[in-house]
Amino acid sequence: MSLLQEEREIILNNEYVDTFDFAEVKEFITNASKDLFISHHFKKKAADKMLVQPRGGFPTYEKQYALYEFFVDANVDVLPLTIDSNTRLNDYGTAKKMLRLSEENDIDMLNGYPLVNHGYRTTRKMITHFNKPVSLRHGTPDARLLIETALASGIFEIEGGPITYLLPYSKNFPLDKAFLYWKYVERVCANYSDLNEPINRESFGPLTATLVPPSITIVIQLLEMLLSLEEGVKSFSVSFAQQGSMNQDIVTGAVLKKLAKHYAEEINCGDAMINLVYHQWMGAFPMNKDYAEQLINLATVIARMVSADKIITKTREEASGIPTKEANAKTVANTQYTLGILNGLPNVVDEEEEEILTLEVMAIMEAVFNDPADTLWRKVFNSIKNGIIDVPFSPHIINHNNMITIRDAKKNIRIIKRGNVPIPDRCYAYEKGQCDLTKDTTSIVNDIIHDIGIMQ
Amino acid sequence: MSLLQEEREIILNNEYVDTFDFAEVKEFITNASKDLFISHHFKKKAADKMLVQPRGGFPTYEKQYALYEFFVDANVDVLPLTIDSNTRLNDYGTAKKMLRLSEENDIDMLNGYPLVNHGYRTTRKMITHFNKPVSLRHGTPDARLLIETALASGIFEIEGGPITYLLPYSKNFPLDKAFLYWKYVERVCANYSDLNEPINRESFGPLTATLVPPSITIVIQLLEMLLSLEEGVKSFSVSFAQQGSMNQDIVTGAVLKKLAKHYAEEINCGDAMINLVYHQWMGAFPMNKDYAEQLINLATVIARMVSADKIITKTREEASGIPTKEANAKTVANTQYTLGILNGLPNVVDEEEEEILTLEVMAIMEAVFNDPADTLWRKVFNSIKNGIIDVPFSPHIINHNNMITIRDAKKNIRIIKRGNVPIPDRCYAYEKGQCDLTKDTTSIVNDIIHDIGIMQ
Amino acid sequence: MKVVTGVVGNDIHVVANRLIDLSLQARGYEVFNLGVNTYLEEFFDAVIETGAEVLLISSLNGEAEGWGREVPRLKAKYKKLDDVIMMIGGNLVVGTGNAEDIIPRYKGYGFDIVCHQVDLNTGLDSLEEMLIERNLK
Amino acid sequence: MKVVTGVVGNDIHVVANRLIDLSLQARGYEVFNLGVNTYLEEFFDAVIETGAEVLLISSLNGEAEGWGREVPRLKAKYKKLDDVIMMIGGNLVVGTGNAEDIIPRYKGYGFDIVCHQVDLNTGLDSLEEMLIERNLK
Repeated sequence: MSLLQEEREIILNNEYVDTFDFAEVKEFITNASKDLFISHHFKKKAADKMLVQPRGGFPTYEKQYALYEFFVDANVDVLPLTIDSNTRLNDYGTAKKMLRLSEENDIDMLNGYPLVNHGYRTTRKMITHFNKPVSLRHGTPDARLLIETALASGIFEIEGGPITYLLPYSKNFPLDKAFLYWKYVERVCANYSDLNEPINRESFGPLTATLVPPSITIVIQLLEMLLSLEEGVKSFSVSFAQQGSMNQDIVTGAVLKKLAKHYAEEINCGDAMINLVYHQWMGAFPMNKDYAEQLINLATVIARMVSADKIITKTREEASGIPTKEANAKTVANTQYTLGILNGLPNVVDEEEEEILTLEVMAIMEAVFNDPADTLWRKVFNSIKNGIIDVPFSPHIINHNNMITIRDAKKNIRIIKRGNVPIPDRCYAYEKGQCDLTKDTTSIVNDIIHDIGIMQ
Repeated sequence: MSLLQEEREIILNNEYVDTFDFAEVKEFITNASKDLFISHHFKKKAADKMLVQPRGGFPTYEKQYALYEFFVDANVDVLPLTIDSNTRLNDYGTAKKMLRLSEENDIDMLNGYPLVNHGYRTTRKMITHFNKPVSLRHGTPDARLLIETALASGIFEIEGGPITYLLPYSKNFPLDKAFLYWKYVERVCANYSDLNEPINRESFGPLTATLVPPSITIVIQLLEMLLSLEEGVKSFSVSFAQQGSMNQDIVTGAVLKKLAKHYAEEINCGDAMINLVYHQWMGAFPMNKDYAEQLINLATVIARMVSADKIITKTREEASGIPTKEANAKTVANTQYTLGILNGLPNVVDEEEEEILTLEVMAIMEAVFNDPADTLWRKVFNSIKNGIIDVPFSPHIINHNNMITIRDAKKNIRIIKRGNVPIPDRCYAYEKGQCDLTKDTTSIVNDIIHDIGIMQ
Repeated sequence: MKVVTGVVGNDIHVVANRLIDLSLQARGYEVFNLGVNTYLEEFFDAVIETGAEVLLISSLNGEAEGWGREVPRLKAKYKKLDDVIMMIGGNLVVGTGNAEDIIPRYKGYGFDIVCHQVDLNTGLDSLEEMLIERNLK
Repeated sequence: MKVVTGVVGNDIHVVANRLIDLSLQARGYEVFNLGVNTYLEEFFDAVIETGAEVLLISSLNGEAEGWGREVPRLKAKYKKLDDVIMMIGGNLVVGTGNAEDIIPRYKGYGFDIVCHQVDLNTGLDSLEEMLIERNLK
């Protein structure tokens, strides 16, 4: 028995899991409908049709089922399965208790679907019934059990990664462990990918959704992609969220796509399919629901300018808590309508901005590769630890927090203090050159507050 | 006494008009607040702030006043005054009767504000109270009395023109008379322009809002501009409506701006201020009000891509009749919000499309100028009569209706039958080259039906 | 085969009128299009003048009901109109109405083919059928 | 002048925390930022360890109420904390509440400066004032 298989048996031998039938799961995936694989949809989709995926997860099977019915009526392309926060912390005991309370009292006691507690045998019924690709959204540093359950259920897109699911959410979870736990996930996804269409992995580009400069976003997307491809994953989605400047989004998308291809080829994984995902604004939303809808629509337009393969939507109720299924379905219908009427998109290329951003990303990547550690994940770990990668507004103790960013007059995010991040001097001068640096720090702090709340 | 002044006294000596005090009106305009002049706002506005103007007109003074209160709360930049259809047909008698019925029964018996019946003394109170620029929207071929009343009321932007207010709306009104009536309007606007800030004239670019190719739209905009400038008008807005392809809109805006400047200079009127106005989609709207809002928001985004100086908005209730004042104000607030969050617009240039369109427009303009008639208006009249200018879907008997247009795959409007319009061969080949012309006419008619209903 | 067409009454729906014109031409008819905003008398005058075999009236704003009642009286004034195929199409009532009530009513006014909210090509197909039926094609 | 700062409890509001850090640095303080998700004991430990003159706790999710009550008991365990200026700011109650009730309550817990929903710079200005008042600056 391989070491991986040994580890899998330990992981799946859990008091909250019914007997895990490896052979049956393998059989299921081998014969599963191709419609369940988002990788299959990416492959066959018309060049112009962006897939639309909302957000959403409810504790009980019945409510999740009802949500999916709404989504299908609204012409959804990809169904979401958002996991509750207890499961994210591997606290299956609390999740079980809260699930029972939710079922008995008809009140939601969890902010998502406790997949491990429901189990794959139950969940698979729902997934195969709707026969649409499902995307797993969680935020779990140790997602081994969760992902095994998801794949066995027929969920063939797994979001997350060791960096993107840790640095925005946790203060203390050990980053080195997260890398190892995700290595397991990549391998399981890779193994199953040989049976039918490939399992798609997706990185979570928005990170802290707070003034993260595109160079940092792209570097982390590329690194999580490489960590996944080197384990054998054959379909991977890089992603980022609306940043506040249409032009910066277009430039970010172009550089991200170009460099993803470049670095995938560098490790001889040019055969893997790389997709681009765009998140509608992930920062603070306006309380005014009409304004929220304007913001959502604008994000859809920009996603098309960026030529995203998939868009992940928000709702008009974003600022006021967990959206109703009606609001969620309405966003899907509106987004599909907008995509239908959005024609004749111009081809936009900003060569100067692309060059600057490319140089920045390549310099950081080179610094990571130059770390003396023996494996890529250790190089990345060290680079975060020593501040070569620095994520603004990450709460994690390992993050340096020495990079400072603000918006320029056109609302592009610019680096005005690079910390330990090896932004080349020429690029650094360019970034600072776009900003008014004569202000004192108090004014800059006020600007940052304003820049964060730009959409409100 | 000049001939013009003689004509003015005849026009203003009308049983529906209180004594018109020329001296008092002159005095009023001379001392009027600069805030009432849209030309003043165009001059001082920040490069990036597009002025927002909704639509709307109610029969009674009270309702119109209430509408303006709503608009001001919603942060409007330009107030509209839409005139009722009786006044448009110079039927002041019926307008008077219907106004009285509206006042007595609290039911709107008119689809706009009967300005002539209200008179300038009354209306001026409202206009000066709100102290915002007001734009007169009517659709009147003989607007002489109406415009005199508007200017005396403090309305310093006049929409319309002999072609754009006639060809889309009328079957039989004589076009030659329309030219002469509008010549009067231009002269009165020009005369008043010396007293304070210039009166702004605006052409109505949407025309029939049905598959009009950009070359025809631009030619008519340029000709109405020239007819206005040659009478001494010093501030003129050219306009067009959302066409269905973002790129075609951007190209249209660029060519229209460039050629407006060019032809204004050709007649030594380079000192006139030329502004660009963008109309949100003027074709059939979706019945679904949520979808209507998506369409409206998209139009706002495109208006910014086009760098319009002013946008004229629609409402979510467009498909279901005359919008409420609440719906109207909501669109204004939403549009202002979107303009606020719409940052970092890319600079888009499509050289090939711009070249083709420029060649087309210049060829048609040359053909118009080459007409042997002695004045510009007669050249234009002859050019419409002989089909050098041909407006698709105009109901007017003088219009040739021999040009056929359809949408290509990117939803650009393309000319597939040029009729008598002197589209240069190279451009004509290019336009047809974008389309699938192997289809039979029945399929093409089905395509046209689909192309007209593209936003529904 | 000559066809006189146009939109009856105070109806300015030019789009349908233009598409009917194009479609008729595509099917090989010689079209005399009177455009929008046409009075009933003008239609009959044009049929006489051109010697058309078909008169195709369209109405989109629902006001045809009012004009329809006058057809028999007006038609009676003209000679040689008995063989002309009279067709009407569009939205034939104000508000909603169902075809079962509407078609007999308009046939009573003297129309041979009545298309209420019928697709343009379907309508023109029924015209072909009638022409074949009457051995005119 | 040394300041220990951080966000108390299960509160992950990192944005405010980073901005407080930046603003304190801009005003010339030496900042020891414990970050989000910090327990009360950790704050007091850090003050002792660094010899800080100021402890600035922030709380954004409204849970400070629960922690506040424990401050007097905990503070009593540590020696040499009597001269430390204790400041708290942010959203200090769950739901809505008014400053008139909240400020005395938190002063009762031992805080010298209480800023409920107060602008960051205004809050830091009151800190300066107190430092001058106590002849520490």
